[in-house]
Amino acid sequence: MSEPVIFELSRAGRRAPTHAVAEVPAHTIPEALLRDAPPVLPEVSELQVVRHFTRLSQLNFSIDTEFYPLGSCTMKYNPKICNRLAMLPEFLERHPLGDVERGQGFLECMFELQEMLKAVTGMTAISLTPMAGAQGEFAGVAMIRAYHAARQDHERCEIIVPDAAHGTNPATATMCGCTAVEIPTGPDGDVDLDALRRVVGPRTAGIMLTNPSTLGVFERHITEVAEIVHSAGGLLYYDGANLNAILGRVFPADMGFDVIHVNLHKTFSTPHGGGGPGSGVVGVNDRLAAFLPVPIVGRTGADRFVWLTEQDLPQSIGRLSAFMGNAGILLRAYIYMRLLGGDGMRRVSEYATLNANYLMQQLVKAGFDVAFSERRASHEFIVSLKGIAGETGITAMDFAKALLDRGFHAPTTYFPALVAECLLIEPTETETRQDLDAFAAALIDIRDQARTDPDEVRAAPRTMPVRRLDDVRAARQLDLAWQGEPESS
Amino acid sequence: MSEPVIFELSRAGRRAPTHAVAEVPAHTIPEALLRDAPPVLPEVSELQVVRHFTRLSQLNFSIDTEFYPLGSCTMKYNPKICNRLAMLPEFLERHPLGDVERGQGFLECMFELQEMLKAVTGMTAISLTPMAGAQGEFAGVAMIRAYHAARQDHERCEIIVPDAAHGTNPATATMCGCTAVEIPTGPDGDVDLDALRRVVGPRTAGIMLTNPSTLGVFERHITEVAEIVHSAGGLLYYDGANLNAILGRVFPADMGFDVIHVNLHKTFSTPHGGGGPGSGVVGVNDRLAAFLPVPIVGRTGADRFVWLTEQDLPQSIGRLSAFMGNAGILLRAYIYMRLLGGDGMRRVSEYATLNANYLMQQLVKAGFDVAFSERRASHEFIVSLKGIAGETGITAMDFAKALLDRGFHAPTTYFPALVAECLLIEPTETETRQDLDAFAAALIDIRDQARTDPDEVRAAPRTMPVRRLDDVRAARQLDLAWQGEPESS
Amino acid sequence: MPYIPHTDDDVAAMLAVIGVDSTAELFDEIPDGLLIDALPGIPAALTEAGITRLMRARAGRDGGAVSFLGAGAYEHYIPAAVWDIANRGEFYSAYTPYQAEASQGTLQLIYEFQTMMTGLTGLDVSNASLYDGASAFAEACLMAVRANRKSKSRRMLVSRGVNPVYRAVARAIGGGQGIELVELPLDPAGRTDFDALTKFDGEAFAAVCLAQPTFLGTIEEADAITDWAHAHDMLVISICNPTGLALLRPPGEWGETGADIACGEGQPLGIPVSSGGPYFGYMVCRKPLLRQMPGRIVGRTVDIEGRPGFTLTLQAREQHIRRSKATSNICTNQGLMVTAATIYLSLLGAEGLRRTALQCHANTNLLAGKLAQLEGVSVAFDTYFHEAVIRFDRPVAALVDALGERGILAGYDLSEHYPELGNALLVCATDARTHEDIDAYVAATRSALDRSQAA
Amino acid sequence: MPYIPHTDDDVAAMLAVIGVDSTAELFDEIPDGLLIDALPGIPAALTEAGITRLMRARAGRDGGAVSFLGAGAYEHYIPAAVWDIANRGEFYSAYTPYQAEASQGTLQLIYEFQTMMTGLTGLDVSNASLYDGASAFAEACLMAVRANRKSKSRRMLVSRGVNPVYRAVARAIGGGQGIELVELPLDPAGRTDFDALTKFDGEAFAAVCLAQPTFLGTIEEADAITDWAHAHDMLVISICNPTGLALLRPPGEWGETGADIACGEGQPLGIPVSSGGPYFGYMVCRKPLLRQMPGRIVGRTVDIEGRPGFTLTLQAREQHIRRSKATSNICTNQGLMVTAATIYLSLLGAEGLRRTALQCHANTNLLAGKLAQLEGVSVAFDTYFHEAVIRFDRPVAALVDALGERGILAGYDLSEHYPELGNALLVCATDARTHEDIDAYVAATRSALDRSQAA
Ligand SMILES: Cc1ncc(COP(=O)(O)O)c(C=O)c1O
Ligand SMILES: Cc1ncc(COP(=O)(O)O)c(C=O)c1O
Repeated sequence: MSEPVIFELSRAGRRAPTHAVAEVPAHTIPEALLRDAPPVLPEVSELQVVRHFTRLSQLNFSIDTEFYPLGSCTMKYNPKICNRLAMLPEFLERHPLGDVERGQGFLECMFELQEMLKAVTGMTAISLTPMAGAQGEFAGVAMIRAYHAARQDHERCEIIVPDAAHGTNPATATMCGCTAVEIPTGPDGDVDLDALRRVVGPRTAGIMLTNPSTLGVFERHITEVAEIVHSAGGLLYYDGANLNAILGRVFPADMGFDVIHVNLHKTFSTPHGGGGPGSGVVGVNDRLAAFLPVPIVGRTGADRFVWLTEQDLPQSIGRLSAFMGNAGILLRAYIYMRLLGGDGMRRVSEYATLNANYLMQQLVKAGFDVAFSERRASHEFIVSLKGIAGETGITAMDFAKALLDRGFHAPTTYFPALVAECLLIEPTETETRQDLDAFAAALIDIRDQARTDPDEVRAAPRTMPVRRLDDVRAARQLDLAWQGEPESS
Repeated sequence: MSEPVIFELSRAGRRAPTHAVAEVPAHTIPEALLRDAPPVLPEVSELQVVRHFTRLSQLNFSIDTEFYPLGSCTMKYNPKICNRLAMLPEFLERHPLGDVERGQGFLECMFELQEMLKAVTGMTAISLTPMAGAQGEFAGVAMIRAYHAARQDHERCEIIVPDAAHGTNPATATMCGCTAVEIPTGPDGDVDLDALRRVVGPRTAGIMLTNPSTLGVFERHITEVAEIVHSAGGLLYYDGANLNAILGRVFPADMGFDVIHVNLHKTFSTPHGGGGPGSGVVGVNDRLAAFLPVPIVGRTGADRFVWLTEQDLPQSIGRLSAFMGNAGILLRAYIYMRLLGGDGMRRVSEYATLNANYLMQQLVKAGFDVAFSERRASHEFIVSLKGIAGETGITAMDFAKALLDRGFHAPTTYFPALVAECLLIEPTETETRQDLDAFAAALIDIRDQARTDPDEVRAAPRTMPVRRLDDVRAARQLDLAWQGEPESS
Repeated sequence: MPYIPHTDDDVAAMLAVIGVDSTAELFDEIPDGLLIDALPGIPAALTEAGITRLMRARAGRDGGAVSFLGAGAYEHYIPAAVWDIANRGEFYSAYTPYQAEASQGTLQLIYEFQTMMTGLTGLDVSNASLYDGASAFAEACLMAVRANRKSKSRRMLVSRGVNPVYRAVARAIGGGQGIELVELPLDPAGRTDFDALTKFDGEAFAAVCLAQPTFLGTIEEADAITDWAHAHDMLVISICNPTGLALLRPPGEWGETGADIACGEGQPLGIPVSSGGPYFGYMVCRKPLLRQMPGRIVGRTVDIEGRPGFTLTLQAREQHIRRSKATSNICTNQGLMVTAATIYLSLLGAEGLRRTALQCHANTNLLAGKLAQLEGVSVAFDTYFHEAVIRFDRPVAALVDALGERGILAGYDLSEHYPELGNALLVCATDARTHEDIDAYVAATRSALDRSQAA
Repeated sequence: MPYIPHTDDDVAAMLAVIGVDSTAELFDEIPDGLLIDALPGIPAALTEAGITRLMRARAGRDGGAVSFLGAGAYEHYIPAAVWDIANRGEFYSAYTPYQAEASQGTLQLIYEFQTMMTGLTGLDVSNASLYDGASAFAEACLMAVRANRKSKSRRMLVSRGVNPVYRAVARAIGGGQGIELVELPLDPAGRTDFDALTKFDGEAFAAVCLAQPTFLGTIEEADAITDWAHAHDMLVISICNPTGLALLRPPGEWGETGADIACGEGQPLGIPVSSGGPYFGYMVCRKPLLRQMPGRIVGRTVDIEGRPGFTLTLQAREQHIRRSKATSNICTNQGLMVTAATIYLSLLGAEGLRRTALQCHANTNLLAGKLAQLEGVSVAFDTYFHEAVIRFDRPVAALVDALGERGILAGYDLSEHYPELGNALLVCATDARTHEDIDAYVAATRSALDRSQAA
């Protein structure tokens, strides 16, 4: 099941592909500017390439092959049609600087996407350019800063984040030159309002919240939170990573948020691609509209679509990418949204929530320790394995690896950090009840094994291409590029 | 690694796909003509379908994942670009009965394909319509019969085939209403000329030959063979399954053949698709041109391409398919041929032959019993494991299964039948020397294991999704369609 | 060197192992006079970029028509997942699953396909495909002769409702073995004429062959014919459009005991019309006929550990085992197309296929109804599935041309094969056609008729 | 229900397990006033067939231009195998490889990618991608500030040869952290002016930033600048076109010790221009700077049985571990694009990439040469890689429009960002352009110039 590094398949002088370029053209570049030796790249045949990467692909888990209940990541089915249509040759071959006359088809899609994103968030203006959630966060916080700056309110450089927040939230605060101020979560999973009241003040730029939070519960006091922050002069940032849970149920705008990013690669099912690309489009209310990053797509009278740029939005925080963000990903989200329609979107949150609550109850019934089990799960929920770990020594990580052997991708582990030995489980709406039952059975099976044969659980995974990897060695004896045979340990 | 039958994933009432048709339209068909109950088809979601068939695909060996030295099948790399371009939407959407004005692009390709096939076979006319080698054989023998019939030579209904012939050859003779007459192979792998002389006569319709034969050697007396058959009044049929071995080296027409089929899915690298589709285009010399199956593509003066039909070829043996054979496969072959050019085609036979002779010598040196090892291998050769089987009890089939565990598809086993315990090995030109060496090492390793631990060899395969299957049970307790859980044995 | 991985060092080392000086020597058993040293008739190699430009230009000349052609090939919407999966290298580049343990993916898929085909047809056992619908019909005729132990006849009673090309192919393929086709006429409703059938009472035939729907789109009332055939020791071969089977009574339920063999074109199940191929022929039969069936068959069995697994079975019917006594010479079949069809059927399910069938029916109905409102235009038969015969008051060739110029493929001109229908055009509006397409057709027809002269 | 597999029975059984009567109840923690009951702003659902028709119509409005635009996005021929494999579900639908054992495919691929990028740039360590070239440059600036222990400055000396949009993005992203860009002018040959550089002697900067080639296509002579920067305690950031790296001296070999960070746009390596994204940013650096690098990094290690395997490493730089102290907030990157690029580089190899580079160079050379023969047209700089600045005797906007009407994207009008160049157009003829394309361009230009007035 293992596959050599492609450089090991290479042989000097092999040149089997049907190069795009058959002849070696002459050139007029001074020798001094040229490289002495060719770069080290593999010399392999097309068949070797196809075989190598096809085999590599088979070493992966993926949505297309396994259930992937990765909390906070919304690993749902990515419809094939979205990829197919986004890859129509006319779209692929359109140069980003090509004239808008020959881009009306693309631009119309982008304009309508903006409109649909307004319709699902309640916001009044959208910019599609951020290339992932984190860049959306950046745009959002940068807009908040720009807003305060425009009001000559220069002291506001603190961004409040709950302790359950995703790492990108505090990291974004830093990227924007702000300071992250952490507030605790109350015992019922909601933000500790008193703690919040204590930290807000004249230095408060804003607060970043995910709602429902990554604890899998809906922040019930969201209106109070908004009230507290707004009256302190701060703005509210909505981290839209969990929008899948409330799609068509509640508008982030109505909750009091001033700015939101939406991870199209979560809620709107664009692929995760082994790590990306995603898209972190941002929406704002009127307060922040002037500061949106450019470009934005505008419509002129006669259904003609144009780019709005720095000229149109002189207060814009500027550009975050060379052109228009992850355009092809935006197309995929557009297609997906048109396939769902409004009713389909409401079904997304309905069934994502149903699946999560069902699985949560099954696990509660099976005696698992579920965080906030007295509350409704949103589209995800947390199992704490602290008790089992204490009893058997088997950790959340051991469970994760043992799940792999049973054909399931592991849930998110050890996040959010405030629940010990946690698994954050998000089944999504595209999985069947039968698969949820099988997953619950697998967890029960592992727990049984933890009690009867813990070493066997610790020995997992056994059916993967490799067994547990030595992460410490990876970080100590850095081997980040192929130079020859690895030393055996 | 096993996957349920898709009906096991089905749940009554599940309807998750985005049907092409959203509404249920009314109809005017009398109830009496309608079916009472819907057919039993799976009710599964799109994600279930994608996951199920993606997983199933991973249970296969294929060229894209493994070396596949399957003798007589020419399992070489199928370039991705051929598939890509043959699947351009305009080609896919062209109705076969669409007017020729809107099919000039396709027809021009077909016309040029005919011309190129003439240029590689030396024949003077081509019909592209046969849908596989066996149908090409049918067309060829039917033309031979039509030829004799047109000459009022009605007694000729015997088709001579060497004992090494592929099963389709005698089966084709029967399909055409002829009798297959088998002749033996001489000890050096060539046809026994005396035996041939004995069987030819006034009943001889023709002979079917593969050259190089499926014994992996070139029939050196081919001119004598042609002379003997022709003077007896018979015609020569060339089974082009092994054309890869002599592409651009010798013209079948020059050897004396009157008719040839070419398996485009072998020599011209169209995919095997898990069993098909292929294409068995036929070429003939002037003697048989009038009898070719229709349609054929013709060119009129001003570079306009048209269909030639029964009207144009009144003596045609007729039609073998509803439209134009496996059109999309023909496109793939056309693309492949244009990618290779004449020099590239000659390289095909050069390196296919080099690989076969190299691997043969490596195995000879390793002490394997290679049939006709004193001769040049063509693009394939035969290893006989009779000695090892006698010594250890390990058969060719055991070797085949043990190879699977070592990551190689098995060669063709037990064909041709005249070499006992044989493996027919065809590496093709697209494999590297390194892979040939690894394959030889695997055979040596299995032989070693046969001597030291034969039970372990018999236990192979161990790493496949299933271990050895009970073929006898399959044929006795027929289970050819899913009806519920299989009984356990 | 495109697709050839050998380095100069490799070649030198390999020649040394073989003990020759050059690759040319490897061909030294080919008689001197026969060797050639070039292929001058082949154009120079193109790069991938070059062939891409060429093929896109060629394709560009062919695209853009809106087709109302059926006549044996049907454009349906094909969900994107079908070919995304069927094109996976593990399906696309695999061989026939002779090594069962290394081919469980393809084998299980075929088993599932066989199950689906039995479900659609109501018959017992399916094979793994034949080349196409026409050749499948030819094989069915040959099979009927082998299978019909009671009649020794090689004659077939074939309805005029069977695709004329299928009949021609059956003659071309069956002719060598003496297969003869005797035609059954159609009644005024466009169905096989039962009365004409009864005139053959007393004559020996191997089988009666019916198409459902007929080539003219009409729907056979097959019960009486089936029972008559069985009463007269003939088998019944049904040639069914598989989309229609989602809706229409399946051959397994025709008459008292059902038809014996169902065969036909699998293309409507997820295969693009693509200039006529590759498609696939399907064949399903009653269990007692199984051993006369041509083509591969997959069975479920168990491995040595008792786990279920799949393998080719009953190979003793096939050419590679039985050689000249095989049930057919078929070897390579249309596996990849079956892969696509199995995925297609899984995605649609019974309900999806039924809706598709109904949509085709409704679209053709709509088109026929609108055309019938034009002067001099009428619909020939009342009851049809998804193709309708439209009669005009003048020859249709000119109309076909006129619509062709507007990018509309108007349909199939029946005058060659069905002159008795007069000026008749076979039209088909599948689910791939929209109401706007249909309106455009009607408008184009109206203006073409306005401009031309009635005959 | 599209994409939702629940049957009515499932829902009933699940609600019973949860102990609620309806799915609506599951939302009962959302304050009443906030709940909505419809999304009226969203158009009704389309079927797959419907969206296919819509998107094909939209795409049809966009196609058909022949592009001579570069300016940061380059149309190269992409071998078919690249996206055939990158689109495989196991790559396309996988998540970030946090569970290493279940993600060896993606992890090994990234490790191979990292190796290739070190080979191309001549630097030591690569990350697994950033968003795009522009944001990678912004991250490189922030990284340089963190990494430059000797200078405490947040100022960058940035050549005017760096893409103006990249400079804008670096300001937008780095601005919050006080990053300031100071511009280095170009000399008459279109390269960074070394004399101007020396005027900054004594001032503190974190880094000097050069593009290779420059935005104007010219090729920097980077040795002296690199050595000067290092002598003045500044790092060197190089923004290199990766195709160019097959040909041009890599940043790892600039000056005595090489540049410190290379970053840029990965799009030319197998990614279609596709309206501007998704592309990917690459970043490679010298080993001592490694811990300041943003983004994911894959390392090779061994499993408990000693077999080699791959895993994400050095995660303590990243936001999910280090939160507000991370080297960047990046999380989701551009993995799938890296997959394509790795396959692309494997298929081409060093020689294939070199030929592609040379072909682009030769095509642009040819185009520039032919244009220079027209009256009033000249080539601004002698030495360039695959883009050339063409000077006209009149404003270029009208020319761009005229060619646009003929379906030719004439190039990038430099008047906004480089007014000092006069009427200047940046043209690029990659390997995707044929000689016929180039001739058509020249002919169209000639006739457009003939028809218009010199300024
Ligand atoms: C809650 C939350 N916020 C932010 C992010 C960051 O989004 P991205 O990965 O698209 O940058 C994620 C993604 O994992 C997330 O789950
Ligand atoms: C020698 C030989 N002849 C004929 C055939 C039959 O060709 P096909 O499978 O295309 O019908 C084959 C294919 O396996 C073969 O190897």
